Parts: sequence; C-alpha cells; structure tokens
Amino acid sequence: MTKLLQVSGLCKAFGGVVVADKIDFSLSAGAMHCLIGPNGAGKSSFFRLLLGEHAPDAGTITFDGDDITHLRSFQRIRRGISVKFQVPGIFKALSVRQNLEVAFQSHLSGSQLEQTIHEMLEFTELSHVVATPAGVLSHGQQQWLEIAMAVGVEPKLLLLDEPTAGMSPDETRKTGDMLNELNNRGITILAVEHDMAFVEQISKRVTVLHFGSIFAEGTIAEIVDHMGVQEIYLGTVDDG
Amino acid sequence: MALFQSLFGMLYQFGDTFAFLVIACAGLAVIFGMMGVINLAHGEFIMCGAYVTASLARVGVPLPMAVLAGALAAGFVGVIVERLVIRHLYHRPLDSIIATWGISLIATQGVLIFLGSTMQGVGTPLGSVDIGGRFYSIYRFVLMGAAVGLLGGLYLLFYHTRFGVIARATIQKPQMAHALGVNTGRMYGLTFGLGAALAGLAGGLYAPTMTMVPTMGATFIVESFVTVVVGGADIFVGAAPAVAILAFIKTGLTAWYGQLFGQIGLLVTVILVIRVLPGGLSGWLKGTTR
Amino acid sequence: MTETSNGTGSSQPRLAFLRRLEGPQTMGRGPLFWGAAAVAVMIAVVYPLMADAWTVGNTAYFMIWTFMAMGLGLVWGYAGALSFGQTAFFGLAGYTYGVLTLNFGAAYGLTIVALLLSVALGALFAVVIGYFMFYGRIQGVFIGIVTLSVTLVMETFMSQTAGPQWRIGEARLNGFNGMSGISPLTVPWPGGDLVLFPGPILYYVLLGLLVLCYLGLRILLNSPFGNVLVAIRENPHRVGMLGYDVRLYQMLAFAIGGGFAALSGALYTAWGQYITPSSMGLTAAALPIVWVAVGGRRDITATLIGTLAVLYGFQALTIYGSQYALVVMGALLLFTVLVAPQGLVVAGMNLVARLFRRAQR
Amino acid sequence: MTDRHSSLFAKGLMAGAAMALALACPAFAQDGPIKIGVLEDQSGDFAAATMVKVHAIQLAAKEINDAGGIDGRPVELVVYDTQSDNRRFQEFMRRVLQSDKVDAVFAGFSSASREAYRPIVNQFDGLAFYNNQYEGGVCDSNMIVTGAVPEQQFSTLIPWMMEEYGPNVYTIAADYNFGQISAEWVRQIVEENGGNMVGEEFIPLGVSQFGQTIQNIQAADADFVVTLIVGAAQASYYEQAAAANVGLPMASSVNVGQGYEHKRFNPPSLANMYVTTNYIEEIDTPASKAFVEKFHGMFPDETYINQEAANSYIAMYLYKQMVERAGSTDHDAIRAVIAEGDVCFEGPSGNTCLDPQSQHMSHTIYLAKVGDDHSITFPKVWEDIKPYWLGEAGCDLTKSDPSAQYTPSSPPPAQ
Repeated sequence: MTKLLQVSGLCKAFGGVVVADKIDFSLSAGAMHCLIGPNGAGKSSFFRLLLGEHAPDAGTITFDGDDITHLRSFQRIRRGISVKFQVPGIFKALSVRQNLEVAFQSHLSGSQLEQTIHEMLEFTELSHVVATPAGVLSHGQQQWLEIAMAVGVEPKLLLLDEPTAGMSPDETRKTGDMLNELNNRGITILAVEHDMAFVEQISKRVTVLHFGSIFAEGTIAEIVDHMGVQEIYLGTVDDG
Repeated sequence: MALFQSLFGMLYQFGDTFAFLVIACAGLAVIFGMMGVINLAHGEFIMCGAYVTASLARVGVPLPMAVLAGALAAGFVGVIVERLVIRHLYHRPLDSIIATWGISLIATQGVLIFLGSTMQGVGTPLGSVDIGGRFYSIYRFVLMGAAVGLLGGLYLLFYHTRFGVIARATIQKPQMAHALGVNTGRMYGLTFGLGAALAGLAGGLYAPTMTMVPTMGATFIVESFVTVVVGGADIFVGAAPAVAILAFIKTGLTAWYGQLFGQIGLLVTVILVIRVLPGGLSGWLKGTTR
Repeated sequence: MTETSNGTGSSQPRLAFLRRLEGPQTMGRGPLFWGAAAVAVMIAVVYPLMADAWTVGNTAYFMIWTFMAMGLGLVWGYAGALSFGQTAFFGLAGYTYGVLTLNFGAAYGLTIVALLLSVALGALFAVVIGYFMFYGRIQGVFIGIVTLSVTLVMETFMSQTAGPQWRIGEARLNGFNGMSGISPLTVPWPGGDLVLFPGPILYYVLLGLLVLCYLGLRILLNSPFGNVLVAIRENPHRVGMLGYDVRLYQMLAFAIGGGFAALSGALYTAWGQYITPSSMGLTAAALPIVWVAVGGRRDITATLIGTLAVLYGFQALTIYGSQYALVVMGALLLFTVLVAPQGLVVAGMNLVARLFRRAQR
Repeated sequence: MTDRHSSLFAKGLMAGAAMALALACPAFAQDGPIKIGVLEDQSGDFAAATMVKVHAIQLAAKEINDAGGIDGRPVELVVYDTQSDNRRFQEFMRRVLQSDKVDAVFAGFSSASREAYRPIVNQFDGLAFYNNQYEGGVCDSNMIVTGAVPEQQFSTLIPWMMEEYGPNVYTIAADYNFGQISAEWVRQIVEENGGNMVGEEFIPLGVSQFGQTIQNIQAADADFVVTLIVGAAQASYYEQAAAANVGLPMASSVNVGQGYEHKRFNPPSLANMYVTTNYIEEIDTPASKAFVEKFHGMFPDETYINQEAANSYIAMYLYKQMVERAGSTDHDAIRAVIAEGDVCFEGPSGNTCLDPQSQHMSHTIYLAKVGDDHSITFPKVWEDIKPYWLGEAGCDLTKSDPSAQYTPSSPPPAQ
C-alpha cells in the first residue's frame, strides 16, 4: 500500500529547545491514526511542521508522492491537507453559512457549492443555525462547524488537534461517530488527542511522541500495555 | 589639528543626534513597548513639559527644577488621560491611535487659543566651550549626559526595582499578574504616566534650545516613531542599538549630503528594517541569543 | 444579523452578480433600503437645480474625497489593515495627473486618459507597497507605521523639488508650493470640448462615478473575495489553513484601496488645478482615518454617509466655530472612539433599525 | 487673560457672519456694502504671524467706515479661518467669490496657499491681495501683491552687509521655493558685488536641530551669515547658534519682520542681526507711531505688529483709493486706474506705489539692526525701492496676463 504521508528525519529546534528530533513517520491512505503524548511532547509542533507554519531544520515531508517540505501553508492545503485546530478557528462575526462559503468557495461555485454546504450542514447537524453568527454557537457546535469547514474541501488528509477538547461526553461520542463516518468515506485522519476513551473509539493505530521524537507506535492495545508509555504518559493522565 | 577638529566634530554630531533620539523617543517607547499603544499625542506631552519648564524658568525657578516640574506636569496629565481615555482602548490598538490623535488636536489648538500662538522661551544656559578652535554649546554635552543617564535609569527601573518587575509581568501576562494580586489598572496608569513624564522631560530638556509654539511637539514625533519601530517591541533590548544605528545613519548622511538626506535616510531605514526585521532590532537580537 | 438571499436559487445567471448588491457584508437590504437609496440619488440629481452654484461645487468637492474614504474602508474596515498612508497614492496620482496634462495638454480627451493612467499608477504603487508589507509579514499597527513613513517620505521629497532641475518634461514639480496651472478634466464634445470646471456638470459626473463605485464595491464585498477579506480580518491564520494565500488577498485589497485613493487624488488635482506636497503630509494622512472612523469602517454605506457628514460638519465648524473647530474635531474623535466605536453612522443606523423593529412589534 | 478671552470671543463673533461693528455706522449710500473676503490662518502652523493681519484689516475697515466708507459705501468683511491648510483656501476662496460674492479678497500667508487659491481667483476673475513678502515672480492681473520681494530686500541688504563686514557669505535657507529663490538672489548679488559664497545650505522645513549646520558655518570662515529660515521649528537655529557661540553677524529678509523672533527669544540670541523690511512696529516715524497707537487702541493685547499687518492695512486703503477713482468695484475699471501708474499711499511704512506692470509695490526699505538686548535700531533707510525684476524680465500686465509665477531660472518667455 502506498504511503499518503511520509515524514523522514524531520528536525526542528528553537534555540535550545528541540521540538522535533529526527521524526520518521508515515501514514497510509485511508488510515485513522492518533498522536498522543504528554504536554510539551511536540505534538503541536509536529502539526505545525506538517502544515508549513514552521520550516524544518532538516528532513523531508512527502505528501501524495510529492515533496512538500518547502511549500507554503496554503499551497499544502490546496494539495489536500486540511486542518481543524484545538481552539475553534471559525470566523465569529460571520454566519455559519458564510463560514462554510469561505471554506469551500476557493474550489467550488454555483450549485456545487450549494450542495456541499447543504451536505455539510446536514452532516454536522447545523442546518437549523445556518444564519446564526458563528460566535454565538455552543462550543460543541463551533467545533463541528470547524470540522465541516475542514472536511468540505474534500481533503485527502485531515489533521485534527484535540477535536473534543472542552466537549461534554455526549458531544465527544457524537464527534467520534462523525470522524468514523468520514474515515469510512475515505478520508485519512491524523488526530492529536488526550482523551483515551475517544482514542479507543476512533483509532486503529497510535503513535506516542515524547521530547520531540517517536517513543512508541502500535495498536491501541499495544500502546496501553507498553510499560514505558504508561510511565511517561498514562500515569500522568488523571481520567485516562 | 584639522583631523582632530573634524573627528571631534563628527563625534559631537553623533552624540548630539544620539541624545536627541534617546530623549525624544523614551516616552513613546515606554508606552508602545510596554502597553502596545501608539501615542500620537506624544508630541503634545513634550510640548506640555516644555511650556511648564519655560514658564517656571522665566519666573526664576532654577532650570533643573523647572525641567523636573515639566516632566511631573506631563506625567500627571498622562495619568489623567490614561484613566479617562486610554484605559478603555487596550484591546483596540487601532482605536487608540485615533483617540490619541484627537487628544493631540485638542491639546495643540487649545494651547493656541488659551496661551497664544507663541511663548517666550528661555535662553540656552552654560555658554560655550572652545575645543580645537571650534565653539560647542556646553548645554549640548549636558543633553548627551542626560540621554545616557536616561537609558541607564530606565534599565535600572525596569530590571532592578519592584515597580519595574511588576510592570513587566503585568504587560507580559496581564491575567496572571491580576491573579497574583497586582492592581493591573494602576500599573497601566503608572506606566502611561511614566511615558508621558518622559515626554515631558524631553520637552523640558529641549525647551531652552527651541522655539516655543503649540506645534513644537511635531518636530519630535517622526524621529521618535522611527526609533521605536527600528528598536522593536522590547525597548530595553532594542532602543539603545537602534538609536546608535540611526544616529550614525543620520549624522553621516547629514554631514555628507545635507539635512534632507538625513531626514529621508531615517524614513527609508524604517521601511527597510520593517521589511527585513519585522520584530525590530530587539526581536532580531532576542531571536539569535535565545 | 440575519440573512435571506445570497445564493438561494440560481436563476438568471447572466445577472447573477447583481444579487451580490446586497449581502451580509453590507448593511441595508430589501425594497425599503433600495427605495431610500433611490430617493437619495433622486434628491442628489435634482439638488443642483435648487441650490446655489457654490453649494453645488462644494458638494462636488466633497464627493471627490469619498473615493479615498471608501477605499480606506475596504482596506481597514473589511481587510483589517489600518493604512495611515492612503495619501501616498492620492499624492502620486495627483502629481501624475498634473505632469501628464501639463505635458500633453487637455485636447482629444487626454485628461481622461491622464486620469485613468494616474489611477492605474496609484494602484500599481499600492501593489508594490502592499507586496512589500504583506509578503514581509508586517501586521497590525506596523502597517500603519510603514504606510505613514511612505507618505511622509514622499512629502519630504516633493517639498524639496523647488529647484529648476526638478522637472518632468514641461512640468516643474515646484516643491513645497505645489504644481499649478493643471488642466481640469475635459471631455471631447461635439461643438466644443466640455471643460469640467467645478460646477453642475462636474457634479453630475462625480455623482455618477460615486454611484458606480459604491455599487461596484457592494458587489465586490459580497462576492467570494469580500467573504475572504472579512474572514482574514477575523482570523487570518485560519484563512491560510483553508488554502487561501492570505498575503495575495491583502495585497489585492490594498491595491484596490490605493486605486480609490488615487482616483480621489487625480480628481482633486483636476478640480483645483493644483497639487501640493502637503496633501501627503501628516494632517492630510490622518483625515481619511478620521472620516472612516467617525462614520463607521465596517460598512461601506456608513463610510460613505459618514465621510460626507464629517466633511460637511468640519467645514461648517470652520466657518462658524472659527478657532474652536479643531478642538471640536478632536473631541468628536474621542467621543466616537469611546462611545460609538463602530462609528456614529453605524450606531445611528443600528438605532434606527432597532426603533423600526420595535415599532413593528 | 480675561482681556484675551473677551477679544477672542469678539473675534469669534466677527468671524462668523458679517461684522457688526462695520455696520454700526448708519449713513451710507444706496449701493449696499463693499464686501471684502479675508482668508487668513487663525489656527495651525502659521497662526503666530497671521492673526495680526486679520486685526490690521479690521482696523482699516473700521477707520474707513468711520470716515464714511468707500465712495460712501460701507466695508463689510467676510472672515474665514483657513487653518494653515491649503485645502481650506481652495474651499473658502470658492465660497467668498461664488457664494458671498465679495468684491475683493485679502488672502494667504504661505506661497503654497497663494498658489492653491490662485487658479480659483482666475477662474472667477476675482481680485486678490496677497499682503506678504515672498519669493516674487507672480505675474497675474487678478493678483495685487503689497509685500516686498527679494530684489527689494537683497539689493539693499547684501551690498550694505558686504561693505560693513566683508565679502565672504554663508547662506542657510529653507529648502523650498522661498528659500531657494531667495538664495539664488543672494548668490547673484554677492557675485555682482565681487563677493564670495563660502557656503550655501538648504534646510528641510520642520527641521529643528542644527548641530551639523552650525559646525559647517564655523568651519567656513564666513564674514556674515544670511539666514533665510522659515517656520517655528527652523527658528530654533538662532538659539542653538548663539549657544554654540557662532558670533557672526546675520542678515535676513524674513525673520524679525515677520515672526518677531527678537521678541520671542531671549537676548542675545539674535544680537547682530540685520533685516531689511518695509515695516516693523519699532520704526520711529510719526506715521508709524500713530499706526501702532491706533492698533493698540483697538487691539490692546496685540503681541507684535509685523510687516504683513502693515501691508494688509495699506492694501485696504489702496483698494479704497482704486475703487473711488474707478467709480466702481469693476475689475476692468480698477485695472484702468492701476495702469495710470500713480496709485500710491502714504502710510505707516512711508510712501508706497503700485507698479502697473507687475502689480507689485515699491517700498521704503528699512534696515533693522537687532542689538545685544534685542532692541532695534535703523542704521540705514532706502526710499522708493522698486520691484523691478518682473517688469525687466518681461511681465507687463497692462498688455497681457499670463497668470503665472516666474523665477529667475524660468523667466517669462521672450516676446
């Protein structure tokens, strides 16, 4: 099976702080993968490197067969990477519909645009608030809106940074269902997550990041059993 | 002798420009660096300090006392302005530009209406000194000393006093400082007041060398902005080297090509610095030393 | 904020862009608003028949400035970049118009060509400055400082071109005193060229241009381009992560804003047959910001009405308030920023809308 | 302070609408008032030198009305504050000509503001008095200039200074039209008189720090310095030069007479300064003393009566004479009067006459010397100095009206 994303020897340091230390990582098309690790492990920095917000000191990133190491963020997005941030990155002064328009209009127009907006509103159950300014939505709804914005561009790879942060257990479960559905539709997903129950709900394989390098990788069961992982990570999580 | 003359001349010009830039920009830099507020009324605080200084000096108050009083008066006005206006605008930096522009309009025209279009100045004290066949104003050396003292004093204030540490903490993490029991509102007020007082000090120090008119602050403002921008957000790291570089550029261009190129050189430098070093010199210096 | 139209149904594709005349980025929609707008234009059309010549010429003069204000409204209110140097493009276009007409004269509609070239040059200059800034990742208040520096450099430079060596062809730049003897706009007309001295004809030309530009801006702002601009103002980072080149959009918005400022500049020069470096100075540079801030920057209609209102108000203050005019202007700015930060016209429009809704209930 | 307030309040009232005190005298002829527009900077950068012009015009208007008006018609002033802003000049020039329909306008301090309103005066065929000394060269039949021009001030000043102090001259001048053109005149006259320019420096407007300039002057071994600096910021030169003990005699055509620097600065920063001017309040003639007394009678707290104030006052009386001789305010009739070549006025500055070719004035030029205590003496007076350059260069408004401004480096095209 060809790899959709191939990262090799990725390094990045800020002054003395190493946030990525020779990371080798790959993702097959169609995977549903979680990235875990304690605070400061370098998860967010890894995302930023993938998105082109930081330039790596060394290493390459290959996506869908092309070297994207030196592309700018928006160019990577146009090649099929999409992202949803931890803090909802929605446009609070714009309505739900406008948010979706901004997200999709770069590649869709006319009836296609209408149809996609309609589909995404249905999918995220936001149809009834279509005209509401996004800033007044509930936290969960804001998260879903952003997922819709990230998904509507039909990405090959969807990056999710703690998609359930701040959600109620009910909202978390619903989000998990959504992501599974998306994965079934063929979107490759890479998520950073703290909530192990949620990781179990969605993920087939898990990678543990620690001090900027890959500490362990395997199925969820393997990782849970891994002694070292428990020491560095699970032991510190109170509600694991 | 001719070599000594021109060398000393260059050095003197450099020191003179250096002093002007430091003294002119200190108040603006404190307010911008610490609070992120671009104070377009900076020139009017300078004018306030100059007017108070000149008025007192002319009724017989010794000049150093008069300068101090000018600084205090400007600082006092600054605290009031912060309380009435600036305090409501911390989250809207663009609006604070407009508000301070409004204050500047009111101050300039108000002074024109109530105090008249011009005011008699005070003469430059201390006379002149003959160095290698040329005469130099002694007061200019006092200004150079004041500039160096000002830089040192600000460094001590912000790094070695309780006020300075709390002020910097407040500015960097307002919520945290608030949680730790710091009266953040008062800190902002004091910082703005300090900035205004430094502007007043600039006015007081330069009052004996300038024409006293309501718009006199305008002659300081462009140079002040240039320095602050080139220095970057952290004035304590960036200001001194920025002033040194700018003084060098301005002195050189003025000496060889005349005043016009000295002026244009400054403005072009700003544009280049912002393009090459968006964080200013301080951003660049911190980036490489971390 | 509710919305009704914008994209429901896709009939009449040929006139689809007209649907963008109203939308969420601009205040005012529905028959009531357009009815009021039509009445306003009608009044503007018949007004010269009743007013004296000076008032008409004066109103035309005010309309000249609204283009720069609307351009700044786009750059600042919609794209979120406070430009303190729109006067740089204003001045460049003014001088360009002057140099071109002084060299090539006013016959054969050449003044129209000069006007167009001036606007193009202003916009091009804005592209260059915009490229410099946005591709250099300059943000926030620093945009204000860079643009202010640009306009001050230009003022300083033009002020010292008094010497005879500073000439472009026939046109002496003439330093601080400014360039004079410039031709007014001249339209070739059967039976003799039509010289647009400040008067009713110029008034109607400007009114037409104003309506055109206003409607064009509305369409632009409610288009996908406008959506992205507002999104950039709200959260530029996220917009980049949706696959847009944020810098390109900012630069384009800046170029359009510069083009509008340039249009004002060329028209102003043609109107007064005169352009001076002080039109790029600090005071001149601050004025557009004052108009837009007092009127309201987040809405193009508010910017337009506000600019006209402030221009009238300040002139009236100068006539009747004598020396106190500048003090009142400063106080008005403070009042706006502290009490009605979204702008007085927007605050007024919101108030009217609220009263209207209450009355309906 | 209270005096000041009340006079300000009065000014506010007057500026708004028609001047009440002008209308106070009842016995006037049927034609209605003669309206005169006054566009001067009462706020902004130039206010220091121009407020007094408005007062001078008000004084003259009151005197004329008290004496029965112009040809029996009262004078009515329409005053606007132009805020040192060229755009206000454009707006208000249009307003006074088109809406207020004034018969003549007294307008402008800076040359930039004059150039801003001149196209409008031409468009409506108005008549504007520019009452400032300036760089010269305006050849426009719609303009009457009552201020002195460089040839009048420098052809007297420079040779006198060279004779007194020596042939080596250093010029510092504001870097704009006035400074550049004046410096050109100085250079030319120095060379004609066998002198030597040891330095020439142009200072951008708004510069207030002169360290380098002062050093250059000290290095140049000049016998005297010609200071053609303009504006409040540049005036800081004098204080700084005095502090650095430059100690050279100075000559100027613009300072003292306009911005009364000798009153504003502490002695002795302007000591040994020589200025040629057609009027300042210290002039010790009976006419001048009477003028100062009348002025202070109406405006008790007037800071200083400068040459522009006198010029404005003279211009009012010139206009009165021209209208009375022409029998109307019609511009062609007035031009016919001017063409007779004998429009003269014996005023506070002595006898002045209007030159029909250029519509500029001949003046008595006073050489004012500033003493160590900033008192003024007059070592020399030249009578009847004519504004010769424009006429010699080919400007003749009695024949044609180019409505242009010429300079020595771009003179009128040869006929």
